[in-house]
Amino acid sequence: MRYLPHTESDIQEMLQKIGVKSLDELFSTVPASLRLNRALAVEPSLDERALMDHLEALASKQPKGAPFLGAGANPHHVPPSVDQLLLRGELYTAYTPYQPEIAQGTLQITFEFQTFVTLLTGLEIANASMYDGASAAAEAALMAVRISGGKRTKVVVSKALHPEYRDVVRTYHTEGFDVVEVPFGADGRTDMAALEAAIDENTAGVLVGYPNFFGVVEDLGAIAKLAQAKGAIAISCTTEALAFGLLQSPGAQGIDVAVGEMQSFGNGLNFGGPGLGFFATREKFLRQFPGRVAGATVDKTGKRGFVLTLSTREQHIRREKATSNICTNHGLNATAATIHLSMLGRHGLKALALLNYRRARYAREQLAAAGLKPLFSGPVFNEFAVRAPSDAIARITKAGLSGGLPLGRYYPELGDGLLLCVTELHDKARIDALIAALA
Amino acid sequence: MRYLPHTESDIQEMLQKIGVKSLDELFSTVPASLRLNRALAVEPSLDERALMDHLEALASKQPKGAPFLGAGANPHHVPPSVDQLLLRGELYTAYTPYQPEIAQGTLQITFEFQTFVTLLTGLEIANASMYDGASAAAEAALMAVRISGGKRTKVVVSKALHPEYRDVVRTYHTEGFDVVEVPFGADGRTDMAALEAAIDENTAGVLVGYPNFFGVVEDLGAIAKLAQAKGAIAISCTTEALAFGLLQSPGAQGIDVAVGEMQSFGNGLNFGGPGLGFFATREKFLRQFPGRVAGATVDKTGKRGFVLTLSTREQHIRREKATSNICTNHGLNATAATIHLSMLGRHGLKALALLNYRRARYAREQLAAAGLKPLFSGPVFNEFAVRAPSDAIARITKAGLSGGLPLGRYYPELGDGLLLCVTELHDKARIDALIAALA
Amino acid sequence: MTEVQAVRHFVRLSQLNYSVDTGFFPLGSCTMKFNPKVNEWAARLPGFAGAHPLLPTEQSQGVLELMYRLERSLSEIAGLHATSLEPAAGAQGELAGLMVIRAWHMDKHGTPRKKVLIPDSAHGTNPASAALLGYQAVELKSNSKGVLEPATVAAAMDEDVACLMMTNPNTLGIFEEHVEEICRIVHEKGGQVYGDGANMNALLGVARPGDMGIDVMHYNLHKTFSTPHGGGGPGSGPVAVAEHLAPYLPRPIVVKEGDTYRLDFDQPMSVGKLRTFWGNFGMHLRAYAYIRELGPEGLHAASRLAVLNAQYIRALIEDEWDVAYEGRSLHEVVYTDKKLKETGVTTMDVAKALIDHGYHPPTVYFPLIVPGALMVEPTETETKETLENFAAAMKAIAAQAREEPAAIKAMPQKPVVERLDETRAARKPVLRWSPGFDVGA
Amino acid sequence: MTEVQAVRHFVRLSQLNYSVDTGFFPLGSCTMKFNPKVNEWAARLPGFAGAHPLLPTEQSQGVLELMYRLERSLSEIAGLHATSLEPAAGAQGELAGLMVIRAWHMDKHGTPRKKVLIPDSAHGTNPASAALLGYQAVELKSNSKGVLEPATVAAAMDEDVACLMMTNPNTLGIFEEHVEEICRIVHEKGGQVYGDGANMNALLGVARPGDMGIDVMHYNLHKTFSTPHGGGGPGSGPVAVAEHLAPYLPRPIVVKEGDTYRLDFDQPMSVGKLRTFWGNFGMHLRAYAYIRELGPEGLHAASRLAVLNAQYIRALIEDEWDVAYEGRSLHEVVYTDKKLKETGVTTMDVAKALIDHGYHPPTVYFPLIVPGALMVEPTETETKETLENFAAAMKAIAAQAREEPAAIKAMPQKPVVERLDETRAARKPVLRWSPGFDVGA
Repeated sequence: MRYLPHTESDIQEMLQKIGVKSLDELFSTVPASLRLNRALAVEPSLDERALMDHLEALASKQPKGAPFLGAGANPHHVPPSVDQLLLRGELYTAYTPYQPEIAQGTLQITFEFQTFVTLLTGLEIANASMYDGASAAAEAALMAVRISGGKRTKVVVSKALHPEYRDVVRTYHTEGFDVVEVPFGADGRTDMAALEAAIDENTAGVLVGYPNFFGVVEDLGAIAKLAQAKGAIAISCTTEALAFGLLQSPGAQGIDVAVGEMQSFGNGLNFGGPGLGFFATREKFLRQFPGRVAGATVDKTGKRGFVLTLSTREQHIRREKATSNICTNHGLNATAATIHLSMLGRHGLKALALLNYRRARYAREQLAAAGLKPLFSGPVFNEFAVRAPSDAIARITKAGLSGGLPLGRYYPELGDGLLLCVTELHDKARIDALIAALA
Repeated sequence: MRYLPHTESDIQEMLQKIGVKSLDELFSTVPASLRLNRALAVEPSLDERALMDHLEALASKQPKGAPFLGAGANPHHVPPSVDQLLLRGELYTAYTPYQPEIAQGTLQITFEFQTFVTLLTGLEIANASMYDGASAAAEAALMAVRISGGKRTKVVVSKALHPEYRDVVRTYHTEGFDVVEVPFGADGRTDMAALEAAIDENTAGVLVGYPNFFGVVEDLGAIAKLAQAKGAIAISCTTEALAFGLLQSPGAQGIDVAVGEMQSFGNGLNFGGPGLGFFATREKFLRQFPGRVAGATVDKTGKRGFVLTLSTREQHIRREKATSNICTNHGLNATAATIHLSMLGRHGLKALALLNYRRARYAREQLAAAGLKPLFSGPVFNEFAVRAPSDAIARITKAGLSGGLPLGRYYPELGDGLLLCVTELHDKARIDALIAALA
Repeated sequence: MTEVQAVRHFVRLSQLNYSVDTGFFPLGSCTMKFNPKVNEWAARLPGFAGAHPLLPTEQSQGVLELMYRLERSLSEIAGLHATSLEPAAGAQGELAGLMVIRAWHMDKHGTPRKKVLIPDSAHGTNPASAALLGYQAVELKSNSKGVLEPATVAAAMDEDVACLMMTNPNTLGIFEEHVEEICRIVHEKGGQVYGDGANMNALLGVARPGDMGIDVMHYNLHKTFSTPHGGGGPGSGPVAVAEHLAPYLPRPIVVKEGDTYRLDFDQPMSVGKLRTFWGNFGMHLRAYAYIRELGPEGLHAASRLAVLNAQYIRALIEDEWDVAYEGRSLHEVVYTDKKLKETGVTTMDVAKALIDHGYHPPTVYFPLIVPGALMVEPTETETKETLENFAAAMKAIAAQAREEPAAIKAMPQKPVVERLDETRAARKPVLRWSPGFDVGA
Repeated sequence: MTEVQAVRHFVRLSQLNYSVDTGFFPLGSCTMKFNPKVNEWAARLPGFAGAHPLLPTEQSQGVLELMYRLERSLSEIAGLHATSLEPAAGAQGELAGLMVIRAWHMDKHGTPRKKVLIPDSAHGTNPASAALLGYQAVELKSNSKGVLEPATVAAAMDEDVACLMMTNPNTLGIFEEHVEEICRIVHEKGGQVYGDGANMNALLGVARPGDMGIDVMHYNLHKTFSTPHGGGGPGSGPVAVAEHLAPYLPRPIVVKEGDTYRLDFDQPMSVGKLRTFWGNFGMHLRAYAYIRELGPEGLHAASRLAVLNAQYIRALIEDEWDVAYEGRSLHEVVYTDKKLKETGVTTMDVAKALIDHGYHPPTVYFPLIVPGALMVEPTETETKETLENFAAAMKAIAAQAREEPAAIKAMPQKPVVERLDETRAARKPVLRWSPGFDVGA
């Protein structure tokens, strides 16, 4: 049978050595009343070719081409070189590197990933990845409470942060903290007056998007000051990490914790998962920050090597006292991002970000000229919201395109808002087709 | 620039060390009159994404799904496992294994390939592959002449051998030998009486297909006897190597040289190239047979290893006295076949061949029932010819299918003949669609 | 870096890794089975890899259909009513499951209750997940046979207990034969039973948690259903529940209406969202492909052969290696280092010696209740010959430990580095490259 | 074998190979440049990989358009009129080119003529191809600067000579500066000039064979245009010709009519077919992708940087390593082992020592006119740092050869096997596995 190497004679010899008469007898400790005694009612086996035909048929039901839609799952070019390196079995069929001598590949790549995260965020330390941007945001909020020694129990969150991220933060808050939301203004940025009013001595952390859900770039420096003035931790959350290629880093603006989603580098959309959560912070929070981390050390001969370290914070040692219950992280996604960032380099990253910015600007200008005015006045990177006709999605679909998120789904008050994303995957012809569909 | 790692300062430092002022000066020995002094008039550079879009657009012009057509390029399932192993850079970016210590992977795989070829053909020795079945056939004819010490100069070829193969044999014959063709009978097999008449004391070799171009299985035993009775070398040529999973091997039937095309194992169609020529013969022709070959030996410590061997037959040593001018062979295609055959094993090979046979038989029977009678009465494997309506190809195309070769292209006398191939890629629904289109 | 530099760098790094594709990986509790290559092919189909999670329902039919079919299969395999595919990994699946239990208690009893009972053989994530929700973890002792006694549960069970978390077969590889009675005891006091699905690879088509009385369980698709471990994720931890708990599952769930599939967000009792979007679809599709590859007979065969393989190793080395608990175990076996005590060679030394023999070490020092534990789980995809070679290595190490303990303690010698100084790494953390980076040579 | 067994077997074997993806591969004359990964992606597009060669024209437009565009590019790069994509490799391209010349002679002079002039620095395939067509190969001596003198050609040239075969830059890496005059001399006697395109990587966008007077040339797509070498093929050897030779090209050729592409078989003067179907399309598409990736500026830059890299190594090691010929060379440089003579260390020993330094050895003992030749071709895709490290290794080996020649002679030690007994392999050939297989241990 496929993937099962045993011949009938293998099985008989093995049973004999074990001292039982049948495979069933191996399960003698399972009470008879619990035995299934019938075949599972799952679909029948397909041979490899039939399986491929079946899966291709499913995949081909999906629309073709890159959607004009990000919202935390940003369509980007994944170089074939990245994808082909990820197909190396030594990378994707390895386990978490608990035996460092035979996992130096994974460990060094993790170390390089941490380095990239610190460079992009302008902060000092980073972990080896988290599930996605939303769980990273929730973990940041938990860490803020932890840093206060549990004395502060409130987390202030901008309503312009990704709605799903806010959902997840709320889900995680069960016991630890309260979530207070702050509105946004006509520029699409967090309302600074409301924010100032919401932050008090019980506030553990302040959490805003950068760029936020509307693609608008927040004034992180001012937000960090407001938070820190009350002794709270300032947290920025970035759902489109490519923006770091062009924007000033959170760290440079005084932010304490930068989290978010890094799927944009080397990872496909995959219907929204797996993502690649990143988590960076200041060195002083080294013993408080969640997740797995790789560090450099030496072997007995003085040769450099890498290990998982600071594991006294983790659940398999601390059990119920751990900083988080995370065990498996998103290592292969981090590997993809590390490979892609290595190939881009500083220069390539900037060039790619600029290309995104310029294409999005072209689309914004042409849409405005066609009557689809910007919803917000604040500065944007590669995502932006416009006022669109109510049949916008139908028109886009009819044109053989996809994407655009009606903001009413998450913000009833923004009923005519349509969130769009334009990246290097959208060439001029495709952008023009979008505009023609909506004009 | 993509793939070119030099920074401007690298270039300047390097020029300085070399002692020239400019890159142009490196070409000072190229006479000015020969310098191009303009950009090449080739199409402009595309960035990676644009290139992918362009190539996808070209590829998408091709019909989808497996064609009902073999004729020396047989559509078969290439397991993703084979394809993914071939993507390992260590395999596909290596050179010909002239430095055996660091090419043991390629060499052992070559050795395993040779082993598979001998097992499939029932012969004793095989080379490391040739360009394709046709050049292998031509090389077999050349070897037959060589074995006679150049005393025999005629090669007798069945007209039921693949027409392109006959073309290639003729192209190679420039100086060495004459090609005499023998007709086929109503059963689609080589006409034995004509064959016997054509073989004489000047005949170096006799070359027939197995199965032949019409998919018909020749009586190799009888043909070998006819050839050998006159001291000629009996050569069989197989364009669909999967047939070996079901048919008796050429070696077992007394054939001296078995050549052909092994693309069916692990290789796609690729518009007909690269192919995978194989060449097997008897041990007594060891010093006469063409192409590269790997052999086992030991290193200084007695450890087993593999090397290219018997290279005194080859052009880089013998120059104009070589047994062939072949230098590069089709190593990666041989690797693909070796991997695929390893996974199939004896049992899987037979099962796959049987599946092909059964599906082809189903198609033949249903076509006959629908009025498309077999063109020939001889036994077949997975290819067969039928009498088809003159608009057959148009009907097939209209049904969204592809394939079927009008035999009139190569055999004007078989104007209503249509050659079809049915493999594991054609499920019942697809075969039924073909029949519906032609009925 | 140019493409060539990056390719060489990462190819070289990859070659420093041990992986399933390079050798036998008997890491107990992690189920390192072969990852079929057709699944990787499928994951790269543009329709899947490029599917955006927020497109309209009609532009998501291919992916939703796949998720629906997977959900149905997982519910059937668990013997439970419905499954949420949303959790990103086992630990998040656990958290989701506990949240569901918590929400049910709130709804039914007006209180989340306070305690969670956890056997001493449990995974570390169990108490961590419980703690994250504010529960007090209460440890239950296993008996001398390594199984949980109904009496132990009964003694600890009261109306402050939200649930019992159990793994079956447990982390000793032993089937909790009293599971039905234990579930009854917990249910009688209004509690729920959480099943950790880490060891489901022993039971596919053999027995179903739902039939045992378990109310909630999570799967690890990266264990039981062959999605690759990726050097540390991504995983996927779907959570399956009995009918009474279905309204509390994370939102949304995939439903089928006529021939249309859609995400249903209309779940007022839901515990909410644990992550963005709808789960690790990239892993769902691999798990679905795997289930379709094997079908009902293949899944059943996989569990039977996984158990056969584990028991065969046990039989081969039973004279040399002490098994922690005597009774029949299933797909994995836990050994102790008792027979090496006088040599000074420890479980960690054995692990490192196995590296030089060409194997990935088993899980070590887990479960915590077994001193010097070595937990061997071969999985069903290994050949008899591989198991015999591994058994020979285990015997050779036991023999060498007696004769040349120092040689064992110097292992491994074959990898690119020797044993690494983990204390230094933790005391003087160096967590990224920097201009002055100079750890070691 | 099951999939897991096969995967492990071939992954393990692959790791025993040296390759461009694992390190620097300065194999002279082989142009081991980086193989872009996007090309491998393209080759796996179902429309390309699944294209059948015998479908109707209207079902082959995608592949035919690609071939047509490639043909136009190759003709432009060569400065020649038309190119046949059919030959499977360089050696077959050579054969095709000579057949074209032969057919042209038959047509024009009623005789194929008898002789082919070949410089002493030529590739071994040149005389082999000539012999295959029944020509007598006449060797021409290069001068002390490593180039062919017009006088040498004039002396050998007569009306029995079908053609001169030359490589430019030649196998010493030196540009044949008299090429124009040599072509004129050959043409005056009714001969043709064949250009071996093995070294085209030095001249892209710099100079064109057609402009020099060369009538026919073949390309090696697996050298100049980055299609991977595959551990020994497949290659692809398109042959480009001047206008007067175009009617003789192998059949069919790809033509464009309006917006339609088709294969034109109507070539009555054609030399015929050398192989099945229409060439190694799998390689055509990679070469086409490469040309489109680089464009005119990129191709020109590639050649300039390839020459820069070769000259940089030359400058770095000029004190330690003797260059065979003093004049300026281009993309590759041939060294001798003269300076090591008294140490007893040979070129082969140097090659094996380079293996232990982590490099693939250069081409050795070729060209034949250079005693103990070491032919280094770095290609343009290597970094300055890589070249410097390689130069340092070359110097270190030269130094060690003087101090510890025995240590050099014992190399390589790092690979899985030491130097292999090639004599034994040839004397007692073992060419396949068999039940009694027992070579070595």
